[in-house]
Amino acid sequence: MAVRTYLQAISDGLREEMRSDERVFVMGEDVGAFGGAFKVTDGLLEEFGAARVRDTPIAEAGIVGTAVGAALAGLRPVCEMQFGDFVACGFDQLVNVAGKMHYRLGLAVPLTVRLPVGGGFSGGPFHSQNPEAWFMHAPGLKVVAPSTPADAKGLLAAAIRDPNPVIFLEHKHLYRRVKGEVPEAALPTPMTARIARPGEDLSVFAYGAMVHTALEAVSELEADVEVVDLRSLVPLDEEAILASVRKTSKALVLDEANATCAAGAQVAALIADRAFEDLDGPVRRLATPDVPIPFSPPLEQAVLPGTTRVKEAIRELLDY
Amino acid sequence: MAVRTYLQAISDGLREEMRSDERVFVMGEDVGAFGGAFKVTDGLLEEFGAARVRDTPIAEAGIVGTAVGAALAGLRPVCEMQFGDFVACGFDQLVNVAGKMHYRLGLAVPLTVRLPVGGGFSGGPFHSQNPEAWFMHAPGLKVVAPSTPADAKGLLAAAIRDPNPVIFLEHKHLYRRVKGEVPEAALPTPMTARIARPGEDLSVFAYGAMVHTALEAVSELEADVEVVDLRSLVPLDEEAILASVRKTSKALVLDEANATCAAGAQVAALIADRAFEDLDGPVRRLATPDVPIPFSPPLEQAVLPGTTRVKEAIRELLDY
Amino acid sequence: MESFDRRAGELLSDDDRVGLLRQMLLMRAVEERGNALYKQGKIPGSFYDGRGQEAVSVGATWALSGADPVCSPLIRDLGAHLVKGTDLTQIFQHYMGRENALSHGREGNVHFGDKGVGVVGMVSMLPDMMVVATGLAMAYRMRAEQRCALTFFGDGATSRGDWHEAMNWAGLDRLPVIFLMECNQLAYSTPSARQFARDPIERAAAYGVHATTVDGNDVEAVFVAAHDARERALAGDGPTLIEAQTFRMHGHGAHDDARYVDPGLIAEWAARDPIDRYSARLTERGLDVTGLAEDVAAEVAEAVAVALTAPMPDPATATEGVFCTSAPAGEQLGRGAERWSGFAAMAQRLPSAAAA
Amino acid sequence: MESFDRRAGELLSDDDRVGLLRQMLLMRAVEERGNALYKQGKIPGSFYDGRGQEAVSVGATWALSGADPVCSPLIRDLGAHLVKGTDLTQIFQHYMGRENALSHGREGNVHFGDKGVGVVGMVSMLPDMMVVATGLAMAYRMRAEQRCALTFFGDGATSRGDWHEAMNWAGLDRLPVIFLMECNQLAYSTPSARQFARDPIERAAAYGVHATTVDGNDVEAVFVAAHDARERALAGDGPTLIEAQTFRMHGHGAHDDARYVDPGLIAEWAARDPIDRYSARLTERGLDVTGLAEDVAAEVAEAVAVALTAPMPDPATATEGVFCTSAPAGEQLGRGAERWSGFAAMAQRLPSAAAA
Ligand SMILES: Cc1ncc(C[n+]2csc(CCOP(=O)(O)OP(=O)(O)O)c2C)c(N)n1
Ligand SMILES: Cc1ncc(C[n+]2csc(CCOP(=O)(O)OP(=O)(O)O)c2C)c(N)n1
Ligand SMILES: [Mg+2]
Ligand SMILES: [Mg+2]
Repeated sequence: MAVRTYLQAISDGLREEMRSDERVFVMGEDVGAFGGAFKVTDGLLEEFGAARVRDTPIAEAGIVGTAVGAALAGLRPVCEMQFGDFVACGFDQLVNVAGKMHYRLGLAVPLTVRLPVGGGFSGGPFHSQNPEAWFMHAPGLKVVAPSTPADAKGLLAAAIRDPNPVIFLEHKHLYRRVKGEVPEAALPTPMTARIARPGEDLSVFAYGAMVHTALEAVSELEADVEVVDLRSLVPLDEEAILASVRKTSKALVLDEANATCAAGAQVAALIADRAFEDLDGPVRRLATPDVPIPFSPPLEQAVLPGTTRVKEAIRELLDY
Repeated sequence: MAVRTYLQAISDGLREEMRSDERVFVMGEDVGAFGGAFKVTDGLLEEFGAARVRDTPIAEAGIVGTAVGAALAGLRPVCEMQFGDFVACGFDQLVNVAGKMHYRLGLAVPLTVRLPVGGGFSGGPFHSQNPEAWFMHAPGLKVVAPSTPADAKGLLAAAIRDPNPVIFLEHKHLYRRVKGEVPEAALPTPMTARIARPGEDLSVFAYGAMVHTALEAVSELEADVEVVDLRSLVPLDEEAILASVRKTSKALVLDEANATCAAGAQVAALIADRAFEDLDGPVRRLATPDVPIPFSPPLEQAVLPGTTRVKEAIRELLDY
Repeated sequence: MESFDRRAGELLSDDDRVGLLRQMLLMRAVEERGNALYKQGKIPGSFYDGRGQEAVSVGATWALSGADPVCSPLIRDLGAHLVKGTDLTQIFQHYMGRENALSHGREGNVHFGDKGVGVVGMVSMLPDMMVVATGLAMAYRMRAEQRCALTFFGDGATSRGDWHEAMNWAGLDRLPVIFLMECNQLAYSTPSARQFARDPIERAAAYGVHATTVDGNDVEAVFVAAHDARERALAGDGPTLIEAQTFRMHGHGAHDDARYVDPGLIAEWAARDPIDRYSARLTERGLDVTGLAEDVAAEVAEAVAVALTAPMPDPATATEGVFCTSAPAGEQLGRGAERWSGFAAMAQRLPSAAAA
Repeated sequence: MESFDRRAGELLSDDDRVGLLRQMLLMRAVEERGNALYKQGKIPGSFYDGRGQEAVSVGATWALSGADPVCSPLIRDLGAHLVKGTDLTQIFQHYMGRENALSHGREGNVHFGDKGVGVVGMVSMLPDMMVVATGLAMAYRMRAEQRCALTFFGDGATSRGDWHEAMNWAGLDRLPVIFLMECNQLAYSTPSARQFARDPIERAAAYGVHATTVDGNDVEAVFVAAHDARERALAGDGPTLIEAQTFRMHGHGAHDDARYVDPGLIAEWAARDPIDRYSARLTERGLDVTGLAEDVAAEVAEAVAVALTAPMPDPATATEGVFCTSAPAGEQLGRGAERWSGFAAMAQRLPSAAAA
């Protein structure tokens, strides 16, 4: 096992899938010689050539839509949005074309869309968004959100090999900040939740960057808190969520996305419906309020959930 | 008070706003001489002329984006999407341009987008969707969903007079099916919830067509069930929701939209967080499962929540 | 307009001609029956047809090889499905929302596809499928396959951004795709004059897209234009935009009486009916086409009779198939019927290829 | 390219000329200081500049009346903000994420607007604001106001669907809008040749949009093109697409060393620097422009000094203002500075209008 950053792990995963399956190719703005805005595709052009590492025009509907066509023709496109925010420009092709194709017509659309998402570095309202809930609310799309290098690589392999359109959320703030052991072999990670830290007294549910926020918060507390890394949002590992709540009887659901109708709302609603009898307290949520992500550091810090607020919420709920 | 259909009430509301405020104009595909796909704008061209009743090209981004420009210039555009489903093609302009303008730059965008939504008449996967949750998860957009003719007219007036972009959901299945008394005067309806039927033993939360499904179900039961018509999804009348649960201690949340991350998930999560102590049972949800809306009647009926399933859910929860 | 007559003479056999007429008759017969079934309440939702535009989808699809997909026929383009060889009975079952192999009741109207014959069903959002067709062409180019994709769209659909993204993308990469613009002068109630200031065909060259305008009510002209576009695509010379000038003879859908259309215009175009014109031409040419309409009627009647016995889908299946659960083995789009006699002639010259 | 020199001679006074140079110098000085502040860690996030492209935004905006909005300047178009009259200190406070009147810390980079002077801030999604500018023009047409809107976008942005929807819409309704395409030959790392097969300017006429190409490093040429486009717009003759040929002299942003750009190309374009060229031209013309750079430097230094004393925004305000809580009274976009001497001359001829 080698120690890799989150970003390197995504790069590795992409390279290995391209090596082992010649149907796999990448496309996006500046992904070729430039290696992508975040350098995830750096070096791929040299190894695989311009036919499989395709610079595209600035056309997000074009990127998603042509990828659907290529997928129907038997290829396995991996699209990069330069920032996850721009997926709004390819939204219709994703939700109406890619997502409904199999249900309507029995045609599989094996397609991966990589979305660099998330805030925390003064990206402002158009370079910090977490759009996953839109796609969770669009039938036919899978949505995964790794938090560790190993899962980033493994879930990317799983996404690329999946016969369905998969939205792959990669959190920009983890790219170079998070390092970890990553298996050399290209093992796909199952689209299930993972216990990031076991505990008995309270469960924190999170995904992506918020897993680290949760772990950091818990590490600063004297309490036996479980942290569940959801990893996959569609499919959502409902059994793992319910099992954790059954054990701890208390749930805090974390989200970096805007609060209303977020992934966390779905998780909380699930718990309230199906684990009600196991609950010893309210299902607490912590998320970014419903505001565009502001640019200025003190404002951004004020809206994104941070360890201080997570600790407070955990303490309050433990005392409940 | 005159008795009007839901559709007539929307027409009336539009006409009255256009009469009383010359800044108000409508735009959309076939809204002029043809009067709109559902005839909501019928007769407006004759009364107000082609400058204020504008047929547009088939260009949803164009419709939303030019409306934003017109709003900035001091007008009050009311856009019609021919079917709510096509709003996906104007999604980016709504969430990134219209929704964030005031927070970022202090510019108001008084803009109404009318979305004929909902299923129940074999419209199939592209003419039956309920997209409200996408917009609830996009800060800066208001979202309203009337269920009665009076509220359809009143909320349309409220939407048009609001200085913000408002998504106005009009349920196609209510257009001609629902009739009711509508005040002559153009009184805006507040963006708050309404008790559609008071009760003591259980609260059903619904909006749009599901309010009628809920009322019908309740009328067939011997039970004292409260039906809360949310009417506005953004802002969401949290106090009214919590007050109802405090009274009844049991909550069923209904949604015609796909279940995951739906409006109902948000309502359920709210209750689980803030009314936990008042609950005497799980927060139950009933929604369309995460599938595109199928065309064939037995399939469509199998996925849309109907009175039978609502009754079952109520009974189960009452017996809990 | 270019002269297509001479080229048609070179390319089409008499069998082709009878075949073209037959498919147009079939399209009309299916849609007439469809309208009747709709009015009888046997088709739920709504019903859309392409009356008067039969030459467009039939003529263009006739030029495709078995491996060239249509992605996608739109609501006026039933002929593309028929030429490719989709089963009539299944089509009627699909229309009526009964259990069927094309959509299993999940879709209605002309929103079906038949992957077995290489037809991808449309989505309603216009013209999204142009972009998908461009992606198919991109894949063929990447794999150096001698195939091209055909996509249809209306004059109205040209106003949307996806039209532009597809045109630009295909022109940039010189992709083997045929863009067939069906200029029926209306988009629902909106005349083309309220859709664009200048005919989109004028923009084609400035996208690097070859362009040609044809009489869309002349099935041979449409065939020739599509044939030549396909040749160009396979030769690596990039995409073609074909503008087929035609007219929508019915309302937008069965619910629409189209009273907004000038009756004079309808009469004018009725005189140019593609089926009447072509029947007369073939008769003049000495071909006996008298029995065709009856044949076709019988075929339709039989298909409907069987379809009417098909059950409705099982409600228990309503939530199945949102996701694909097993990876498709190889390419999902099969080979459709190969109608043009030129393919058979080529195959005879190349016996080994024919065997493959 | 058309001959702009003669027209510039007719239209521009010497005051205009000095003003144009001054604004270009100002843009460069602000951006140089911005890059330095970024490297010092005083500007969070990233920083983008328009070095070498100053003539485009300065020249075009100079042609606008006070009531003509810019919607929107993009990341290379700081000059539009400066010409319209946005306060320098506020700009630096905005860049540094301090409390400021333009965005209150909610935005960064060139993503600011100043409604008081009629500038709508950009959104990142390219080229969304073209559509919004088209909507402004639609409103002016509806109210029969003598105003037009100016919008900027890059060569890369022309590939997106919204470009098309705006072009088509404006052409169809002959709207008073100026589309300024800033052809700096790159989109991030992607050269124009990978963006389109043919220059988008070639499509303009087929949208019903007048088109013209100018030397984007010649501020007078850009001014004349914008001036004429505005006249055309106000006369009811519809939109104009102006293509300004220029070159991006820095990386895409401060983080980008642009090593993918051929150094020969950079040297070639450096020799055509719009500021150096124009300084030389004005000196040749006998105008004394020696003190301008110093003036501008002092202005910038002072603005920065003040900005550095501004507080960061109060975190408690972070969630305020998502919604507007009171209806705006009348039009929100105010009047910007009116720079072109022609407006003053007209006002003198029409004293009553000037008083209004
Ligand atoms: C993006 C989008 N917006 C609106 C519609 C609704 N709609 C369905 S068909 C139609 C008219 C299409 O006109 P055209 O493209 O000319 O095709 P035609 O019906 O004339 O064949 C419209 C507006 C749609 N299908 N897609
Ligand atoms: C819709 C969209 N996709 C991607 C991006 C990311 N992006 C920012 S600037 C840029 C290049 C823009 O090139 P061009 O339009 O030529 O403008 P220039 O930077 O050269 O001035 C890209 C791809 C974006 N802003 N918007
Ligand atoms: Mg048409
Ligand atoms: Mg550029």
